[in-house]
Amino acid sequence: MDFDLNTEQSLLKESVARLFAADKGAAHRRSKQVTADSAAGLWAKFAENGLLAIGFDEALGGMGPAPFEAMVIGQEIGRAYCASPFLESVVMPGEAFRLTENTSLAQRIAPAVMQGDARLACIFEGLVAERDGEGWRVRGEAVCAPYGDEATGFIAAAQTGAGWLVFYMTGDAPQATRRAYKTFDISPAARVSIDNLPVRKDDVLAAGADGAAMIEAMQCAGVAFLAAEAVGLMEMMFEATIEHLRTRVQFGQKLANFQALQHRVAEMAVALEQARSAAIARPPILTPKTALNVQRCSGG
Amino acid sequence: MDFDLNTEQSLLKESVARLFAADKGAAHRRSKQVTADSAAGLWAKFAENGLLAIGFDEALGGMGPAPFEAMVIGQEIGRAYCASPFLESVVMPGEAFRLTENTSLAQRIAPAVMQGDARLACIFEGLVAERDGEGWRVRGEAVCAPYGDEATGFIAAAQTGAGWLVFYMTGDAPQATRRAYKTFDISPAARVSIDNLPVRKDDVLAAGADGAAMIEAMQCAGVAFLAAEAVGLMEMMFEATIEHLRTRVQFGQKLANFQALQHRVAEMAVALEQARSAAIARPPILTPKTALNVQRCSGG
Amino acid sequence: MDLNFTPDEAAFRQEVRAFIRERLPAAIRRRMEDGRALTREDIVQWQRILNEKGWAAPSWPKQWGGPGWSVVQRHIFLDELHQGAGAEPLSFNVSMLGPVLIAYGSDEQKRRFLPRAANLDDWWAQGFSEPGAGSDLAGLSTSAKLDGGAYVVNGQKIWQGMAHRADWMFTLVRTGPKHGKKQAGISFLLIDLKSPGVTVRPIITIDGRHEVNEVFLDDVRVPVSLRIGEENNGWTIAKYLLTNERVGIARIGQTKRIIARIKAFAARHDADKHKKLLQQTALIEAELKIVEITQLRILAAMTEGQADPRASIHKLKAVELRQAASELLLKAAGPGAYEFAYEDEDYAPYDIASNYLTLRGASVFGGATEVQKNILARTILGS
Amino acid sequence: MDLNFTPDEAAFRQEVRAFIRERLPAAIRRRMEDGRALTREDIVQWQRILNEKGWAAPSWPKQWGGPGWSVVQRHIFLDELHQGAGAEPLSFNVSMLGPVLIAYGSDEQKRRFLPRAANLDDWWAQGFSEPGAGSDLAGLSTSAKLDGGAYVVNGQKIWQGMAHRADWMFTLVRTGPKHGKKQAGISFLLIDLKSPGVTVRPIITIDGRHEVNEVFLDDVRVPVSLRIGEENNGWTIAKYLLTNERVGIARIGQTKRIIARIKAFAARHDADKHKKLLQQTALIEAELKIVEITQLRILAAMTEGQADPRASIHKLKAVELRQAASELLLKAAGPGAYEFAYEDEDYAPYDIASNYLTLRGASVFGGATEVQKNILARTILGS
Repeated sequence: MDFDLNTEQSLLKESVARLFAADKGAAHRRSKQVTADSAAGLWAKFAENGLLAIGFDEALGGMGPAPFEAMVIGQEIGRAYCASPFLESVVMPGEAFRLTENTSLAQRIAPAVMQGDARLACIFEGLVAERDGEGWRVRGEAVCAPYGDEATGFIAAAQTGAGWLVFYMTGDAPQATRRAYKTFDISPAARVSIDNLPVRKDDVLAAGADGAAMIEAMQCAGVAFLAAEAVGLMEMMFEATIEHLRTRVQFGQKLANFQALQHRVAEMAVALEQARSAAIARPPILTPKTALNVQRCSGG
Repeated sequence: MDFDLNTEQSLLKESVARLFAADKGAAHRRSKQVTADSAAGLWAKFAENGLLAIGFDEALGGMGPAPFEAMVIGQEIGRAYCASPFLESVVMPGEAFRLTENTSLAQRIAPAVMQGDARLACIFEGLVAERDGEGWRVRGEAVCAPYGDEATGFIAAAQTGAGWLVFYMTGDAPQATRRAYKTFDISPAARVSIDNLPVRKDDVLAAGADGAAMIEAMQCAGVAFLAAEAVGLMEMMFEATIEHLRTRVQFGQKLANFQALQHRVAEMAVALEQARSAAIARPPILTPKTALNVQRCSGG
Repeated sequence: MDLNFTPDEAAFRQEVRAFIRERLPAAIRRRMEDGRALTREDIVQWQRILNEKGWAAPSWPKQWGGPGWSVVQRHIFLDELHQGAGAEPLSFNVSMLGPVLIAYGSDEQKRRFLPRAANLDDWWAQGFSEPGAGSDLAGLSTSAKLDGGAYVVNGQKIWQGMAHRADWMFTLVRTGPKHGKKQAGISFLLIDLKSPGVTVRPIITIDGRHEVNEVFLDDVRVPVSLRIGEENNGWTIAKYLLTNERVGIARIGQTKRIIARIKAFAARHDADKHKKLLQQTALIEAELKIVEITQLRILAAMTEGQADPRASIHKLKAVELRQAASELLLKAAGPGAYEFAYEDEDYAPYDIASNYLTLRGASVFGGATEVQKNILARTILGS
Repeated sequence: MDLNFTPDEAAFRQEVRAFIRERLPAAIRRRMEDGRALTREDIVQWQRILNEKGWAAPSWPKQWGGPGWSVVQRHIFLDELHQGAGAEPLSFNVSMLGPVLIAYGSDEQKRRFLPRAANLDDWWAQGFSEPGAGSDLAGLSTSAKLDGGAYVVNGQKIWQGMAHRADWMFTLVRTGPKHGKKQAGISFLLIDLKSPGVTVRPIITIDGRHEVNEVFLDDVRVPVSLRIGEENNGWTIAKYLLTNERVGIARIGQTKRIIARIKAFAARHDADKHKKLLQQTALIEAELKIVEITQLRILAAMTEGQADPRASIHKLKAVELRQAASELLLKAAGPGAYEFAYEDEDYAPYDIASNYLTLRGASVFGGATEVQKNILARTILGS
C-alpha cells in the first residue's frame, strides 16, 4: 500500500499542470478569454500529450485502465476550474469501450476520440428503446447532456423492457435535435431530443443486464473522476481563501488574525483532507453494487 | 396582540421564582439534597400557592384554561432544573378532565390533585383494551411513565379496535406492577405492566375518536409546556455559560475574549430567542391536526 | 400576553387582502409567483398604486405620509402582501432612507424627500461599502471636504444595489480624521447621482445578474443642505439605518414564495422523495413561522431612532432560512435548475440556480454574519 | 500509488483474525459487542494474551518488545480487532507512555518500564490537566523542586482517566518559571501513585460513571531518575504524546461497534424509520471509512518522535463521527435508552444514554476542538 504518486504519475501531474499554466488561466471557466477556439486548442494539446488515451483499452491503442492517472488529471482540471469534457469524452467512454463485446464499434470510434478529432458526450436519462428486428428504435428527451453541445457522437443509454440499451449515436443523426445551453456552473450542455432513431446492431455497445452493468461501470468511473476534480477545486479555493485572509485588512488587522476565520480555515482543512482520502478510497464506498463494479473500481 | 406578561402573570412568575429561590437550589435535579421528602415539600408549597389548580376547569375548582400561566410555571421549573411532575399531574390531566364528559370522575379525582394530596402520571404507549360488557379489559406494558414511580393514579391511554380508550387507574390497582428507575436526565419514571385490568365505565374518560382527540389535546398542551420548560433551561444554561466565559481565564485571557467563543454565544442567543418565540407560538405550529386541537391550542 | 387579533385587526386584514386582490397588476403577480425579478417599471407601478392608498411606507407616521400603523398592522400588511404575491415597497426608499429622514432629517429635508421617496419619484441607492471598508464599514475613506456651501466628495463606493436604476444615493463620507476613533469622523450625505463627477459601473455577480455596481465619485459637489444630522455624526445614523436594513433582509415573504415553489416541484417526484422534500420544507416553515414572531417581538420593543442589537439575531436566523430554502428549491427542481439562462428573463425555471447563487450573498450584505455575531456577543458579554 | 494489500499482508490478516477468534475470551467478546465497559480484569487479561504473542504494543519497534509492524500491518491488526470485538491494548500504556519512552527515555527507563507497560504489570494514568490549566495546558502550576536526588512535587491534577485503577502516572510539572515563555519551564515526570502524599479522589461525571479523578500531590518525592528527557524540556515530549493521543482518540473501532448496534435497533422499527436510520448510518459509515484512510495517510507520513498537526485534523473528524454515531444510537434505541442504570453493569441496553453522555466529552479531552482548530490554523496561516 502506497499513498504517494509514482514517478510516472508525478510526471503526468506536472505535464498537465504545465498545460494549464501555459494557458495563463484562459481555461478558467469564468474567464472571458474562453472561446470555442481556445477550448479546442487546449483539447488538441491534451491529445498531443497522449492524455486522451488514458483509460482506453490497450487493444484500441489506449493506455489501459489507469484510475490514478485519471485521478491526477481530474485534480488538475479542478485546480484550473476548467470546463473540460474529459469525463464525458474520455473517462466514461473508455469504460464503455473496454467492456463492450462489440469490438468493431470500439475500433471504429475510439481512435479518433483519442486523437482529439472526435468528441463524445454521454446520455443517461430520458430515453426509451424498443426492439426493431435485429436493432432498436429509440426516442425521448435528455434534459442535460453535459458537453453535448459540440459532441461529434454520443454514448447513450435507453431503458428497455428488460434492462438497458447502451448505444453509439453520431452527432449529426437527423432524428436528434439539440439545444445548447450553459449550466449554472458555466459549463456547456445540451438538451437532446430523439425522435424514433433507428439503432443498428453495429451501434449497440451492450443491452439488458450487460447494459445496466456498463452504465454502472461508467458512472462509477465518473464519480471517481468527479471526486478527484472536486479535490482540485477545493485545493484551489483553499489556497485562494488563505491568500485573501493573509492580505485583506479590516478593523486594522489581517483577516487571518480573527479566530472565527482561523477556525473556518481549520474546518476547510479537515474537509479537504477528508476529500483527498475519499478520492483515493473511491468507488468501493460509493457504489459497491455489482461484482463487476467492485472489481473494476477497487484499484484495478 | 401583546408579548408582555400582564400583571397577574408577572406576579405568578415572581412567586414561582421565589419558591425555587427559597429552596436554595435543592430542587435542582442533580443536587444531592433532592430527596423524596424535599420533593414532597416543594410540591406541597406549589399546592399552597394554588399552582396545582392551573388548567383545571373552573367547575372543578380550578383556575380554568391558562396556557400562559402554565408557560410561566414551565419556564421557572426549567430555570431551576427541577425534576417536577407538574406536566404529568397538572397540565395533561387538566386537559383530560376538561374535555371528558364523565364529569363525576373528574370531580372524584381532580380536587385531591389540586390540593397536592394525590399525584397523577400519564401513560400513552404499550397498552391495548378490549370491550368487556359496559367496561373494558386492559393489558400491556409501558416502558416509560415519567414520574410514574410515586403516582397515586394514572391517566392512561390504550389502543382499541376503533380509536383509543382513555381511562383512570388507581396507583394501587393489583393488576398493575411498576418498576421505578431514573431516566438519563435524572428524573424518576416507572415501567408499568398491566395484566388484565378491568376498567369500569365510571373510570372511562373518553373512548373511540374522542379518546384520540383527548390524547392529542393532552399532548398538545404537553408539548407547549415542554417548550416553556426548555426556554427556562436554556436561559439558565445561557447565563451559566456567560458567567463562565467572563470568569474563566486561559492563555492569560478571559474566555470571553476569544472570538470563537463569542460567536458561539451569539449562536446561543439566536437559538434562545427562537425558542422564546416558539414557546409563544406553540402548538398551532407543532400539531395542527384536528380542529379541536387547533382551536384548543391557538391561545384559548 | 395575548396573541389574538382584535376584531379591528381582523377587519384590517380583510381590507388589505381585498385591495391587493383588486389592485395588484396581473403581470406583477405572475412574476412574483414565479420567483422572477421585477422590472423597474413593475416596482414603480406597484409602489405608486400603494402610495395612492397611503400604504407605500408602512412604518412611517401619518405626519410624513405613512399610514401610522401599529406593529401588528404592519405585520398583517406584510403577511397579506406575501400571501397575495404583492411586492414589498422598495426598501431603499421606505425602510432605509425614510426612517432616517424621519428620525434625523430637518423638516425641509423631510418635506423635500419623503413624499418623492414614498411615490418612487426618486429611486434611492445605498452608498456605504468601499473596496477597503466592507465589514469594517467605519474604516471608509471617501472624503468630503467643505468648500463654500458644498462638500467636495472624492472616493469609490462598491456593491451599490440597483445604483444603475437609482436617482439618488445616501452615503457615508469622511469629514473628520480616520485616526483616533474612526467612527467619529463620518457624515451622512445625500448625493444626486446625476451630479457631475459620478460614474456608475456595473458588477456582474456569480448569479449572472447586474444588481450591484461600483460608484466612483470625482470632485462631486454636494450642497451642505444635503447632509443629514450634524457633521461627523453620521455613524449614529448609519447604525440606526443598518438596524432597519437587517430587519428588512429577513424577507420572510421571499422565503415563503420559495417554499411554495419547493412544494410545487416536490409533487413531481416519486412518493419517497416527495415525502422527504415535504419533511425538509416543514422544518424550514416551522422555523420561519417562529422568525415571524421574533420579528414582531423585536418590532414591538424597538424604540424609534435607536439601533437594536436584536436586529442581528433576526438577520442571522432569517438569512439562514432564506439560504436553506433556496438550496432545497435547487434540489427539488433537479434538472429544472440545470439551465442557467439569466439572459432570458421570461423563462422562470431558469432563475432557480441564479436565485440560489444570489442568496449566498445574503449572509454578507447588510453586515456579514461574522459581524452580526461580533455585535451580539459584545452586547451580551459586555466586552 | 497502490491501494492493494500484498499477499503477505493478506496472510497476516488471516493470522490476526484466527488468533482473535481463538484466544479472545468469550466474556470479553460479549461485553465488547454489547457496548459495555470492560472490567479492569478483562483489560489486563486480554492485554496479557496479546503480549504473550508479542502484539500488545503494535506501534513499538521489535527492540523494545513491539512487533515491529509496518503502518499497514498496524492498520490490519486494528481493523481485525474491531471486527473481532477485541479491545485495543490500553492506550495510556501503549500509545501514550510507550512511544514517549522509546523516543525520549534513557535505556534504563526503557528497560524498567516498557516490558511492564506492555504486559500491563503497571497501569498508567495521565497527569496533565489542572484546575487552572485545561486548554491552556502550558499554564500548569504543579511545582517540582529539586531536593537532593529527588523532586518534591506539590499541586493538583484533574480529569485523570482511570487513575483509581492505575499504579503510575506520567505527569507534567513546573520546574522553571511560569513567566516568560511558560512552555520552557515544564518537565515530564513519572510518579508512583503509591508514593506518600498522593491522594486520588473520584469525579462522577454526567454519564453517571467514575472514570476520571482528581489527583492531589502533597510533598510527593520523585527521584530525578524518573524524569524523562532533560529538565524543562517536557513540553516537546508532551506535544509528541498529545499527537499520539489525538490519533488514538479516533477510536474507529468503537464507532464501528456503535454503528452495528444502530443497525440492530433500526431493524426493530417500522419500514420507514428503519430506512431513514440506515440512510443516516450509511453517511456516518462512509465518512468513517474515509477517516480510516486519513489515519493511514497520517501514520504513513508521520516521523517518529515528532508532533504532527494533521493529528488535529484526524481528531476533529473522528470525534465528530463518534458523537454523531452515539447520538444516532440514542435515537435508534428509543425507549431502550430511557433507563439510566449505570450501577447495573450487566444490563447492556442501559449503557446507551450513558455512552452518549460520555462521548460529549470526546470533543474536549485530548485537546478541545477549539484548541485543535487553533493549532491547525496556526500551521496553515503561519500566524
